Amino acid sequence: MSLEVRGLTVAFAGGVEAVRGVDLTLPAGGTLVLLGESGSGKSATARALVGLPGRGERVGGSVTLGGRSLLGLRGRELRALRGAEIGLVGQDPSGALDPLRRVGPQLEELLRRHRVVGGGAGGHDASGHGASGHGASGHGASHGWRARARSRAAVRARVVELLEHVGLPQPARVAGSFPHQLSGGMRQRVAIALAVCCEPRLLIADEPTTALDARVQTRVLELFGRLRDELGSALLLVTHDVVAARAVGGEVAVMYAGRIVERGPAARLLTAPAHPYTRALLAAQPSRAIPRGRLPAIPGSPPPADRPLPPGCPFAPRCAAAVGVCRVERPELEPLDDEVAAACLLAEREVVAHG
Amino acid sequence: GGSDSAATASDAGGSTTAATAAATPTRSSGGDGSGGTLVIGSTGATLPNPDTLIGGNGWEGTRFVANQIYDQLVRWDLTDDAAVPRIVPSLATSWRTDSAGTTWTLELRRDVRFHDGTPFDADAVVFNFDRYLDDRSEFFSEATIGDVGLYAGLFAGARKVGPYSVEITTRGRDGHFLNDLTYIPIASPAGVRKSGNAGFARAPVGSGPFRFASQSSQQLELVRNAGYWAGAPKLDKLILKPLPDASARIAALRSGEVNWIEYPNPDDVPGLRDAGFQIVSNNYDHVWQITFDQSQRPWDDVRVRQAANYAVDREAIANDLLHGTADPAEQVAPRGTFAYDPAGDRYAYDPEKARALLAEAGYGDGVKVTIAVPTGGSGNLIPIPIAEKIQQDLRAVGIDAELKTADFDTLMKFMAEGRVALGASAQAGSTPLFASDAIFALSVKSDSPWFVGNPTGRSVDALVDRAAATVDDGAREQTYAEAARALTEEARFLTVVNDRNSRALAPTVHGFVQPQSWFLDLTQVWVGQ
Amino acid sequence: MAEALVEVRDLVKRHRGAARPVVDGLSLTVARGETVGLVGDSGCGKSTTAKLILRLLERDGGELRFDGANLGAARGRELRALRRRIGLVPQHPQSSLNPRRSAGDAIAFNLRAHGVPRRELDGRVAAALELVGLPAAFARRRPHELSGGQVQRIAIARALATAPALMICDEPVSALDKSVQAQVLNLLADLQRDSGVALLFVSHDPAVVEHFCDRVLPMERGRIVTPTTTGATR
Amino acid sequence: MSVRLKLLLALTAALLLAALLAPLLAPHAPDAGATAQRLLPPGSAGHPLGTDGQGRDLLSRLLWGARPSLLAGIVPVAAAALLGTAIGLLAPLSRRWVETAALRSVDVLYAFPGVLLAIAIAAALGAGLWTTVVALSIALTPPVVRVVQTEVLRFRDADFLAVARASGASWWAVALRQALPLVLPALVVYCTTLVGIAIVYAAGLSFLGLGVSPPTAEWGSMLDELRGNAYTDPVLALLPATTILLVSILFNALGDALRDQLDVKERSVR
Amino acid sequence: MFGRTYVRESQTAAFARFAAKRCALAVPVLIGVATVVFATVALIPGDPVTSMLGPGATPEAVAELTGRLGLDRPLPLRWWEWLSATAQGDLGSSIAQRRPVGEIVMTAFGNTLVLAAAAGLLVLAGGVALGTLTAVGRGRASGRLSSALSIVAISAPQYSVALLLVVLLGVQAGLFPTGGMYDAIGGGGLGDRIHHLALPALAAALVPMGVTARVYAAALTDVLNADFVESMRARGLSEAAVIRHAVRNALPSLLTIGGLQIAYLLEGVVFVETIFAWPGIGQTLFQAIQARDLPVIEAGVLVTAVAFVGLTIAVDALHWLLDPRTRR
Ligand SMILES: Nc1ncnc2c1ncn2[C@@H]1O[C@H](COP(=O)(O)OP(=O)(O)OP(=O)(O)O)[C@@H](O)[C@H]1O
Ligand SMILES: Nc1ncnc2c1ncn2[C@@H]1O[C@H](COP(=O)(O)OP(=O)(O)OP(=O)(O)O)[C@@H](O)[C@H]1O
Ligand SMILES: [Mg+2]
Ligand SMILES: [Mg+2]
Repeated sequence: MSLEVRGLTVAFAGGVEAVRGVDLTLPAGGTLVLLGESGSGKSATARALVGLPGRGERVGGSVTLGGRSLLGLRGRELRALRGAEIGLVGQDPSGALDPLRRVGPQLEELLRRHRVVGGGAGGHDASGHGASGHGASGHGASHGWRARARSRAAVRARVVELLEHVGLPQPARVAGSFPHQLSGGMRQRVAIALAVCCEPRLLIADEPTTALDARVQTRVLELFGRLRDELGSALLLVTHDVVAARAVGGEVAVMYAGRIVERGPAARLLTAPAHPYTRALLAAQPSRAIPRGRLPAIPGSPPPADRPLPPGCPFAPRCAAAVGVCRVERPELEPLDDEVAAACLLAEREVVAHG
Repeated sequence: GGSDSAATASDAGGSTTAATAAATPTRSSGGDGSGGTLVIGSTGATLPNPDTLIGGNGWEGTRFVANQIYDQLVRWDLTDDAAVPRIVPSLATSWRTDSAGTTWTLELRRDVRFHDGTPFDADAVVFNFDRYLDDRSEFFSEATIGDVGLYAGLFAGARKVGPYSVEITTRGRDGHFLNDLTYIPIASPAGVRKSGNAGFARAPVGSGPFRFASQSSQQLELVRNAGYWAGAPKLDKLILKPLPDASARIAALRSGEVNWIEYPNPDDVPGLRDAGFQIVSNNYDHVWQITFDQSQRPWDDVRVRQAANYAVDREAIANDLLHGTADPAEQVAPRGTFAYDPAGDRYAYDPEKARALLAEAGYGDGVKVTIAVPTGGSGNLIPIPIAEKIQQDLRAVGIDAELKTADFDTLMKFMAEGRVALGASAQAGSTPLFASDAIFALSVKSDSPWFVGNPTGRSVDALVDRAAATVDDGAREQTYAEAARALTEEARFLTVVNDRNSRALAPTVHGFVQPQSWFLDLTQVWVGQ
Repeated sequence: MAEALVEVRDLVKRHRGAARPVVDGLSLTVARGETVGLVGDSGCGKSTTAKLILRLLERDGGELRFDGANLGAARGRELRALRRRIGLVPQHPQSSLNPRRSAGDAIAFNLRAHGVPRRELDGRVAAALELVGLPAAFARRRPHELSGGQVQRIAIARALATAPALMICDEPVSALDKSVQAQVLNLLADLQRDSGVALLFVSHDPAVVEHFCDRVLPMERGRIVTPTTTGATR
Repeated sequence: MSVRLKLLLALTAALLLAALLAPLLAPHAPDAGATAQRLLPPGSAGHPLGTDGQGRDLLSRLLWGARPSLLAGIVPVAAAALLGTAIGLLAPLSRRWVETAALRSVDVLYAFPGVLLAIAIAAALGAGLWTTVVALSIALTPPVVRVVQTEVLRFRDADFLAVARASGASWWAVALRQALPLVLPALVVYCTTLVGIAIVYAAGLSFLGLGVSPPTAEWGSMLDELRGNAYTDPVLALLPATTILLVSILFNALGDALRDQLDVKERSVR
Repeated sequence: MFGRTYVRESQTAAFARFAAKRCALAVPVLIGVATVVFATVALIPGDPVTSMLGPGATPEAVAELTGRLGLDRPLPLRWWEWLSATAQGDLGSSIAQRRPVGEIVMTAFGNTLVLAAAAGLLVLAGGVALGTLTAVGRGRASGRLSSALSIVAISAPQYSVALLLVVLLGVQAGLFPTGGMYDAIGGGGLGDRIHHLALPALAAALVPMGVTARVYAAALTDVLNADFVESMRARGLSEAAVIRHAVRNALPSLLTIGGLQIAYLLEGVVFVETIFAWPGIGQTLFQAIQARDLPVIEAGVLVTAVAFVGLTIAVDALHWLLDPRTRR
């Protein structure tokens, strides 16, 4: 299902403007990686898309999913959409779990709620190896305790399987554990399982792999890939990890100070970025080659979110390449060619120059 | 207020039976009717103990339970509301004493059977006296040292001199032997043997007008003793419910859950009367008073004590606070006792005189005192409002009284130790004075172990001793009256009011005569429609 | 190798009801001024080890020494004094901040534990925030008013503010974008150069570990397996 | 601060002020009256709220009565809140044996009937307002302990407490500056409910002769004095009850407002 | 395939250990209570002898009765004898009422139990309903209304409420009996008893119900603000399910406050018992204290203490089961 975001703004009490007009397009089956400075509004964007503004948060603009406007939705409609059509992996995995319930039942409930298994109309099952059998057991007349017991067992089996898919060793043990008995990485994977269990058509994952080692991370990204390939789900991935961004491919959007400053295909953008901010971001990647203490960080700090942006390019004060006009004129996100767009006055010139 | 007419103030709902018809203890069959269940809301917080050994709930327990289940050898005549009750035969039909006044021979009634069918005879009397007095007897119980012990204090023992004749000896010359006997219930020996001391309270057996039926945590039930020797009572059943809270009693009466309540809140009396309930009351031996500690200033000065007596507006208390359920008490002897002297009212309200006396005593500029007041307790009426009113009156003449309150039992403890409570200089509370000679002595004699005000004069002691040793009723009573007059004159107490023992009865309750006593006769009462 | 600052020997921890110990005979040392990386699969016991070293969990066996003192046996005042010399950046920065207290309070709390006088607090808090690239105004924000990376930086600032001898960092830069991450790593490196702080560094990012650690201790099922030295530029 | 909180604080201040200024505000002396003037209905000349069973002006008595009543309502609750919070925080955050010892000792106190306690204290101190205050303080402490302890258990293992402990801060700093703020909302709500209840309890003790002695005006004992007039003068009888009701509502509402003030997540809404 | 379920660590053994330890600790607590009662009773003025003998006891009589009751022996000795007798189930005999203490106290406690059970049901049902409405309806009319209701329930002095119920519903409307546990005449049937239970249960329940509602609402509001609740909403769980889980998380607080309120009811609400002439443990103990009826005081306190401690253990055990994080 395709996602269209136009002029999204998110503001908090106290005049904090976290998102300042963001446009995004994400076709069904597409992938969009959101990169960006810490505090630039990525999580706020992600939450707004699920229609989950925090308290005191005001959201503006328009969001449509498969042609349906999301921001106006209320109550039942919105709830039917969440979880089943849109999955969210939040940035803080501990906040995703009910502390008093074991992991298994939390997943079970969601599966039943959205009737993926164990209830009436089963959904597709594309994520698993050999998963095809389970959906069937939930179908049909599940009358009597025997049928219920069977469906219950099926749900549980599905839960264990899901946990296995997100790379948890001993999934049955994890399912039987309370959240506080899990390590950080385990919790994060459970949160991922919760988001993908209903095979959403749009998966929004906010830094889902920060606590995972490379092997597991790969596995999770593969899982996302399967969702996309087999169900045509769209994926919006927020990450700082350039390696991961490259791995998932698709489009990349770079956010700075509540705005998208560059957008383009991952392959191009992550190798030859047009915006100085993107460039600086990529350069800051640590490696053995750089002496300790010499990582090229971007000097200065982003403009404060609780004050209106000063005139000019928000990145200009920190930009090595900035020229006079950068401090006066605010660049809009302009296509540089048919793939890449950037919000940089210099980038345009450069392209023009190159072109 | 203050009428000395002894008429029962039963004037509600057109029921006029109270004073007249019931005076004769004959059982009428049709005419005024019979039967019904009387449900009494009593003031005690717990149910009285039906064992003879401990009255339980003081005289309320004696009144409604002990006196109904048990007979005594002699009893008060409670059928006349116009006179101070006299002692009349009961289980004993006649008695005589030797010249020393220490050996009493009593002839016993022959046709009496206990509720369990066993006959009453001299053995039964001896059994009971042994149970109370002889600590070698099988059924002796330490509890006799309590209530019964007080009245049987002078008794040495009982001896059978014939199947229906017993001889009771006393330790000294006992002028008030018969008075004491009215407090000694006679239980069925077979009943005691059957249930044992410990179990007897749960299966008490006597020979009285009502027999024990059952007791639960909520109520105690007695049923008619059809074979009562003095004629079966009219009621089918008598139920006693403890309702210590005044408003709970009124509610129960108004909603018909009980048809008799003890001591209605005085403010409610007019309303109850308007609603058709009978309010009955009469004089009886009761005085609400303050005992001065004469070992302390300023009470050591008789003028100050008298000043206090003059300072209090008793009419206001009796009429405004108590709505006529009590009469002003201007002398020590209460109305409803032989000692009351209609001409002896000494301390009419006179604040001027009070101020003058105070000034004379050197307290013209005022003086500070403290009074210990109970927060409640049997017979204490509405102690705090009364005390507050007294406090105001005393302050008006220059006596600044601080009230110190405590629950009744705490005060009793102090009193029993011979001390005034809570370090106060005076002690409020109510007392019966003449219903029991034993109590009278303890309440006034200067060598009493009780707190009686640390009196300085001993003249009263001699009078009391002399009275106690006088067997002749007339002479004894005169001596007591003399003692009372002396007490009034000395102003040992600030006497405030004589309660009238008011109770409220549903219109359906008939045949009750309110005697001038703490006790009553329920045999003629019946409950109709 | 320089003299050991932390010495952990045969550490064992078994959670109640658990089948096998999560930390199972783990030994490690961190020398003064050294940076030791602790890497391993998720759930192998890294965070537990960190908590055990700080005595936030009671161990079931093993010895702990810190700077010559018997950390494992310390109690009360002594334990507090030792803890004050260790800074902790916990794995979940969001839950490591009291939801009802501001970011500034969190930092000030640690400072006060170190006896910093009240009047200096504001300045020191602002300075600590500055170090991690946050404006001083953030001191007033509550945890839920901050982005993930900002919270993580608060946690780092809190540990740094008291200039500890050892910092135990559990995934300290996982939520930071590369630029801020670089800023923080540079800062840690500078500190280490200037003050000789030792670091026990838990991370999943091979690039970060390789760039930053003198030594890497691979951990598996609650114990260290074949320690290796990285070829970090040194 | 919300408007509601300001308003409630103002009302509370006004109440306290009224109690403080009772001598100036009361039209009559609280203990002056004549039985001829007793039980006048509200609206009588010179007695806007009527008179009690002794003919004393009820308005004046309510004003004067505010002093001991508020004292008996607020001081014990405050004392119990302090003591109860101290124990309720200390126990679960301490070593296991300390926790056990503290909580089980509180159980002993908890299982002990308050009346008996009050009588014992009165035996030691003599009757009076302070007996009431001490007895209520002790009686209210165990419940506060349990409420606080339950709240603490919810986050005892939370990371932020671990980190706070790891900072080497003293126990009390952790308890006071980390745990207390989390306990505070529930505590405030619970304790403010206790104020009205404590005023009524105090009346019970006065009735036993353990509290203020007559003729001192105190709402609880006024309630008690006039309860006998429920059938004859229901309006008068309900006056002290209504006063207690209103004051208790005020404190409860204040508790709600304070709770909301403390709730940082919600506050950003306003 | 169906056999594949979760692996959970068994709690049974751990729970058994916890429960055993907790019950074992009840013994010192009860002994502690007994000791404190003994000490207290020794401290307060007044003794059973004076209360028993009433007006007119001579010093000899007092001395003799004191001796016979064994009250002149040293306190520790009496304490020990009482303790060992109690341990053997012998509570002695009431000094004032001459009946076995066990009977008096157990009957009274039984009566209180009936009242407390009825009131307790009201407290929990009303408290949970009002509390949930308050928390869930925050900022809406329903929330404000239920909050106001619980505040009024707390604030109305119990005594006046009881009296008002009696006057209005009992005396004037005649809908309910005004007191007692059953009709004095011919009462005692189940319907009759429930009829008698209604008003006292309501009067006893109001304050504790309000307290429960408020404290529970505060806890639930806290939980509803937690991140995981937001996450549950993000996953599209129905509002009912979200509230169910939030309620589940607020349950420990409800348990604590509910337990406190039920304990309060078990102590016997003296006001209510007095107004409604309900012969419960509160009144009994109160009377015993007034009469200094030592055996009844001690046994009465002990029985309520056992109930309190039992309740506390039950609440703690439920906490243990409900919230794995509190286990230690
Ligand atoms: N309270 C507990 N009860 C039982 N098991 C627990 C408890 N806490 C942690 N564990 C288990 O201990 C193991 C180690 O956890 P720890 O948090 O130390 O892992 P970690 O190495 O930090 O992993 P990650 O990289 O995912 O953060 C995990 O398997 C976890 O399930
Ligand atoms: N409740 C709130 N009140 C005020 N400001 C807020 C609130 N929540 C977030 N902010 C601010 O909004 C901005 C965007 O936050 P957001 O969480 O979207 O950042 P982010 O891009 O996800 O950053 P990170 O990579 O660090 O997670 C931040 O500056 C943050 O401080
Ligand atoms: Mg974020
Ligand atoms: Mg970890």
